[in-house]
Amino acid sequence: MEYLTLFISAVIVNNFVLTRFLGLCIFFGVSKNVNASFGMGMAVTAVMTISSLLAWLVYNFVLLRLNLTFLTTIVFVLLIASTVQLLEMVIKKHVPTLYNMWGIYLMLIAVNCVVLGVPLINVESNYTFSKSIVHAIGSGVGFGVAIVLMASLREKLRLADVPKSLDGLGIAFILAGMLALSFLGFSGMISI
Amino acid sequence: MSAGQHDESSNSILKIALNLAMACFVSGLIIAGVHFVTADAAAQKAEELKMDSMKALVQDVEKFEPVEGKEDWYKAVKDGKTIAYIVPSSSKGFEGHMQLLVAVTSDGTVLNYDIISHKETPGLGDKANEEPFKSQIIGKKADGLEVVKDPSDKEHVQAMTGATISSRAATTAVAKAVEEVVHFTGGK
Amino acid sequence: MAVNEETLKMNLLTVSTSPHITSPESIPKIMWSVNAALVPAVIFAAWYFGMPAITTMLVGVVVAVATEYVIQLIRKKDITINDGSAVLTGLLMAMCLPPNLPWYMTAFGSFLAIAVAKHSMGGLGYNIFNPAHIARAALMVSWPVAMTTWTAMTTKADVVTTATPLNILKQQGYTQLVETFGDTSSMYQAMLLGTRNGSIGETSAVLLILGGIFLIYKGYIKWEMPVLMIGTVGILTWIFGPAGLFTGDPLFHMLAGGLIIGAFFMATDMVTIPITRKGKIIFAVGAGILTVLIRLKGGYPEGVCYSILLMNCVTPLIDRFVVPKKFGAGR
Amino acid sequence: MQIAIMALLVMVLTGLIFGLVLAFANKKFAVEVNPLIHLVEDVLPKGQCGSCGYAGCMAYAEAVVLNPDVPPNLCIPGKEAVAKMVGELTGKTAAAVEPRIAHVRCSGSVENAVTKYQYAGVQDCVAANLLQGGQKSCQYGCLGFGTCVKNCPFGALTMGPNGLPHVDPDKCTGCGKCETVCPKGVITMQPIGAKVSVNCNSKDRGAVAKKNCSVACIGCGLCKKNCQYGAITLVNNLAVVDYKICMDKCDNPTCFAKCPTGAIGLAVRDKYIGNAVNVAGNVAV
Amino acid sequence: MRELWSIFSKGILLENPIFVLALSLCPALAVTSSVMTSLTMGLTVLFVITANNVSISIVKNFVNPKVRLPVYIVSIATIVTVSQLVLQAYFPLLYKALGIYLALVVVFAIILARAEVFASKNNVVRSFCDGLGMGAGFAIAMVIIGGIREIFGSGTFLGINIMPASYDAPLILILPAGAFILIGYLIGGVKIIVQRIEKAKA
Amino acid sequence: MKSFHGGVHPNDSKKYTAAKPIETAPLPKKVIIPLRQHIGAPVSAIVKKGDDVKKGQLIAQSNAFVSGNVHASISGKVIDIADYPHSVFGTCLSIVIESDGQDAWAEGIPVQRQWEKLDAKELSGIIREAGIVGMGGATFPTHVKLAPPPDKKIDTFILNGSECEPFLTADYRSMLEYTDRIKSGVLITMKVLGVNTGYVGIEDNKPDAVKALQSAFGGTQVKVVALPTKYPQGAEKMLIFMLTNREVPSGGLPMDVGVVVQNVGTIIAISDAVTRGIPLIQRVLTVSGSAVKEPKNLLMRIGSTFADALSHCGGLNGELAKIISGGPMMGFAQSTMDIPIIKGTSGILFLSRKDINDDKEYACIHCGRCVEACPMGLNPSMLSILGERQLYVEAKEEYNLMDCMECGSCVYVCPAKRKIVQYIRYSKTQNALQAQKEQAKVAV
Repeated sequence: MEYLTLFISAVIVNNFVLTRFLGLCIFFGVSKNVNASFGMGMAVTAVMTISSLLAWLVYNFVLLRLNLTFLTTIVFVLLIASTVQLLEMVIKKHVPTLYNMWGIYLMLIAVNCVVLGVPLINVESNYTFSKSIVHAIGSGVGFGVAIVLMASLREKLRLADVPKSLDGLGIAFILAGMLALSFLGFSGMISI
Repeated sequence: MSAGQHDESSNSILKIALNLAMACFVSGLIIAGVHFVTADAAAQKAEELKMDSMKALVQDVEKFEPVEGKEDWYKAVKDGKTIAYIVPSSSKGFEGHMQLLVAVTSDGTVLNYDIISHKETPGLGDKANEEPFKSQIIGKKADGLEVVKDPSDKEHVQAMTGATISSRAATTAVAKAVEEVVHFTGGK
Repeated sequence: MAVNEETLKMNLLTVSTSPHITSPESIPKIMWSVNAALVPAVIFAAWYFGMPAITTMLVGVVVAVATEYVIQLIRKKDITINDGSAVLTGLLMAMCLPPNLPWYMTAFGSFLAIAVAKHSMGGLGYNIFNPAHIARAALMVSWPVAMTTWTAMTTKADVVTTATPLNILKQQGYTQLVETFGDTSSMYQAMLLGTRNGSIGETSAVLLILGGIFLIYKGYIKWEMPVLMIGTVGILTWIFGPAGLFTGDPLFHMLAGGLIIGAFFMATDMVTIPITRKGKIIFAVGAGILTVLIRLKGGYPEGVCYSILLMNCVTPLIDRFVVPKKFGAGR
Repeated sequence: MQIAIMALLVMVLTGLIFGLVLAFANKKFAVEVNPLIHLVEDVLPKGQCGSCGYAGCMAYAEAVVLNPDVPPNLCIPGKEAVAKMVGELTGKTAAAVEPRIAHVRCSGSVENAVTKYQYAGVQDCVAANLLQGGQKSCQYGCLGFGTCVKNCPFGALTMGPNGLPHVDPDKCTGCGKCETVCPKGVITMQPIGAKVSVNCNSKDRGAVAKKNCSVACIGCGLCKKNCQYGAITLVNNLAVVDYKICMDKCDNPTCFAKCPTGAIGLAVRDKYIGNAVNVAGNVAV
Repeated sequence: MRELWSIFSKGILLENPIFVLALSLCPALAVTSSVMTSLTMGLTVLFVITANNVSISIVKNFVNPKVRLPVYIVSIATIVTVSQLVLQAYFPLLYKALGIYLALVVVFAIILARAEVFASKNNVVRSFCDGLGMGAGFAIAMVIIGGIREIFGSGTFLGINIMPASYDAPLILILPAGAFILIGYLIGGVKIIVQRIEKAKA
Repeated sequence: MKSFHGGVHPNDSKKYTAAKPIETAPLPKKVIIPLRQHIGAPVSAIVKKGDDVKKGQLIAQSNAFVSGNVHASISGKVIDIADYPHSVFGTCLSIVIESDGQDAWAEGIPVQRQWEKLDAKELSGIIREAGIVGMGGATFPTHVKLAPPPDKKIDTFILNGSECEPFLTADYRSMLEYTDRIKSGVLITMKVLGVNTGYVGIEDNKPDAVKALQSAFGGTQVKVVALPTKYPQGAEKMLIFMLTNREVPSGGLPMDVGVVVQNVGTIIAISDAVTRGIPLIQRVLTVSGSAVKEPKNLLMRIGSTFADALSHCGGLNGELAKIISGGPMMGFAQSTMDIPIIKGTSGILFLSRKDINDDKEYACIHCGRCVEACPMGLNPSMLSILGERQLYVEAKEEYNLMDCMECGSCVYVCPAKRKIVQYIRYSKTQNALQAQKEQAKVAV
């Protein structure tokens, strides 16, 4: 039950994009069509889970023990960037179909705040190993939900008569604002 | 990219690895150096902050001493006498944990409190750390710490308009702290 | 030849693509009809809540129309304030607000509804979210206290209360709620007639339903939408009652809050809902489920506004996957 | 101090491990790709920002190399410099050909051309053309709904008050988009140095053309007779100028002087400004 | 000199990292609910981007292309960590206010992008100017956003009450939704200005 | 009663002419006979300017199979062969014949034939010679329709008597007055096709026509069915679905489900050609609309002009806003009255302002009425928006643009008054152009 609340909270109530502003670059960059954003959501979830897992191990078994927590940022970012790069190479070589599906998004994620942010938050909140994983998956799914919704809204707006100055990024932000406003309906639903 | 094209640059795996290691070495050197310089200052600042926040809760006090056997508990000492206990407490708020620092006299009267962290709605729930709500709680004992919605009831705590949950959360956390202190001191 | 070629030359014939005849329906006609359907509820609100409600509704409408006018002037578009859509947005928004909200908040809301929610997207037909509800949600977070302050109301049990029925339910429980009204039957009566606390236009269930039936009769809204949305709320609140399964009070929930006005007038705002009948049904049921979720589990006592906004977000996805069945595609 | 040393050690080890893994993986999992993609990717900023609409710089590099329709200027952080380099690498910069400019071959303004019906419908030339070829009696004339204006990627076309598009010679790049979208073929690409231009597109016989529009080319052939170099021919009742001959040989064109309707005139770039319809004799040179 | 000025100045408006390039948007929303935090974040980024540009332009020739990205990241992360440590030690309240976003400066696209686009191809002085300009543009944008949000959302500026007592601040501005919408319009506004400038130039 | 999806119920406006018996129009002074009155290969004139021709004489033909012969509709002198206005194509090469006032038949016409004695092949030949095309407006050569490729097994013939277009009553009057010719025409067609099952579908707002045909077809294999009145009941696909419960596949033809549909006028022409040897030189059409003084059903020669029709109907009555060739839902608006009547002209409407709705076009408000009205199950709203944004490829590939039959139901119900059909036609044209360009590319 605790895990379920954590998961739902990460997906909806404390959605990373809409309440914590993480991953906005991809959120606005790759939300122009639904299919691409779906792939992006999948890729983010996968990478986030893997990097949370590794980061948790490194933090708890190396950094914490050696009292080197001030190195967290630099070690995490290196760890994630390298893992993603490695993952990309492996998938490209061995599972080309998968690579074609969402491999291209991997490099975009390598240096990205939502992917670095989740392990950092895991560590900051002293989550256990399994909680970290659940939180990571939940955050990824939440990101996916937000980006797919956003993409579908933008696809619809593509056919609208948006003022020229707002067309593109401006209206995307305004949309995100309204999306955030609607998601406020979930506030107070789960408190962790 | 064919393998032959890049032979001269990728002739050695080790060489590439060393390149990165070198960068990390330099980086480690810098960070370690800075850490060496700032570590003490940081620790000192952190301590100062803690003291400041406690002083804000209990006026004219000489010193704070840690309470044995209770983690993060402090007692405010004046003229060799313990005038208050400063106790961390928390409860579930509107949207997550609300963490408080509560100053309670040994007989279980709320002296003051401070919400250190919360996720309440700005402008609504976060008013639990402000007047006039705060003064309702200060001076009350355990039996008065209950939220009601009846303006005529002066015995208890009036909920803030539109933020009953936050009011309740803050009150509950304070009540929890009072209870613990009373339990610890025996109510004397 | 008997035909006078000269008159023909002077008056060039009109040429256009077929068809050459169209139905008498038009957007202004639809919009003004919806406005008309709201009139009974508006009159009731003016009588029941008095001057503050009238002011709020007036400010809402006037600011909405003025904003639309100015924006269309700036954007050098045709001025369409006569088509009734801005009036409708302003009116609907005002009807979702507490009666004695300060006027500048109402004005801010109206401005937001028209400028941000409607014209940033290109104006009528392009907005993704229901402008009135966006405004309400924005006001809700902007001035939470004012938006949850209700006039004092004397009920049957002679208790002065300053909360809406849903607020009382959320914070004090069902028993207290019934006590406030005296007994269940007088509670239902108050809920139905609208002699209770709440937003300006949401209280009188009977008059709103009357207006809704008028719109259904005119064919401007589909009966499935309100029926399914309200029905879903009823069924779910009955199932997930306060004392275990099947102990809820569906009737109360169906009449409470902004559900009736939301289901008849907001969830049927064609611009922001799916285009197919099936999609509309999904929308209505989804909005019902979300309403119940927020009412029973969420932090807010009322969830209609948010549930409709959330379903507005999903509308493009519904439209993407629920498409009409093509003739001749095999069965 | 101990912490500092440990920190140093951890950093170096981290660097070494990741360096090794990456270098090794790079060799082991190397995949053959079009080298041009890598060249392009190298040029790109690799901010991986996704603002080009593709999932990262690599994806864009791939798209811009493999798909001929992807323009080279999508990278926003890279700005023009990168766009230029990408363009050079992929060969997508407009090849340096003879500079051309759009020319509107119709002078059938609202006053000049006869209208045969009142059009009610979508304000678009292609759509209007579907209804008996548009509202103008002349089957070849400009319909004036500005499909070319809407489609000009450079904003070089504007709709004049006389119902004919006007070309801004400073903005026109000669891309030819307007030529392809015009349902009537009214717009053509004309060499920038053209001396004279035919301002009519009517292939109707003289009498019909004249009836439909007061400034139509009636195919009388006077201009042809007046051109000593033989640069003008009549094709389907319409004068056609061979620009190569015209530009190479003729210094002082007089061919247009005798045109009875003013359908041929000196190529004055801004001849459509206002209502100044090109009539022989009053052309300011 | 003139060239350096143009390198510097383009970051302020024409290539403003937030409003025009739309990179590093996360902090533009997350820490701009007050001017103080916006300013701190802005200055931190200004420092990081400038320092990083300088360091990259120095080491660019010694870096093996295979590990270029990791090395750049290491460089950025080092500078960020140093800023973190300093802030933690001397301005702990600000450190707390910026929270996780301070660590996330590491992955701000603008920093890596400048390193790749500019510093890795230019000399130290030019890179310095570029970093300064971009950083300043970022900081200015942050302060503008923070200023609007604080003044209108809480009625204060740098914590001081500046609005009349009767001013009833709409809280939406300090909430995520309001921040998104506000930035949306700011981006639109800057777009109009930039277009005007470019038109005037042409 | 079961029905097809969608459809609309416009005011049928048939009251103008429903009770008016078919009148034969006086002989026109001259006729303009366009050489394109059918779908398929164009025909070329076999007479010259100055030639004398007789009524019923073949004046233009083609060797192609998918084509339709053209005959002189009056006797007289060919005075011009040139481009003239055309109700569908704008302009078209036409033969102009000036009447000699004698209206003399060409040699060998008319004859009396016993169709029962002819075999299918001979019948089909007669139909082809007579230049009969679909007279409902589509103008597809009838003999081609009656000769389906061998892999398509035809088992059902349908006579389309629904006449769902408002205003038009030509078919209705024909069914009442020419019942016998319709009967023989249907039986001839069924013989040519070799089918035993036949249906006549008539909208139930014409009960007397249903009754008349029911008694005429009593004792035959042909069933006369009254169908609910709903536009576009007369669209082939809808009619087939209603009568046989078969759905013509997307992009397919009626023969793909074993059905051939013919229009009332066509059947009468077949009967005339076979039993009396008269080629297609005249047709029944409705002249109606609020701008006409005396709306009528007229029997007119092919090549008479709209102006002729109007003058037989008493001229104009008030201000004229639109002339439409065909019905108001799918007909073509005209810019002049000097347009000849062709084989496919089922009606001429002279409409005044009050008949048409020229309201300003709004943006689509997604009300979904068009989706509900579309008999083809498309999303017209989206098609119009995509057309407006020139995203015609997407319209074709993702929104089934090509399935649209342009019945106009969507435009009829649209409260935003959007020109959906025009957007759709625009997209179709653009797609065709695109395809041409691509073909050209491949060829290079």
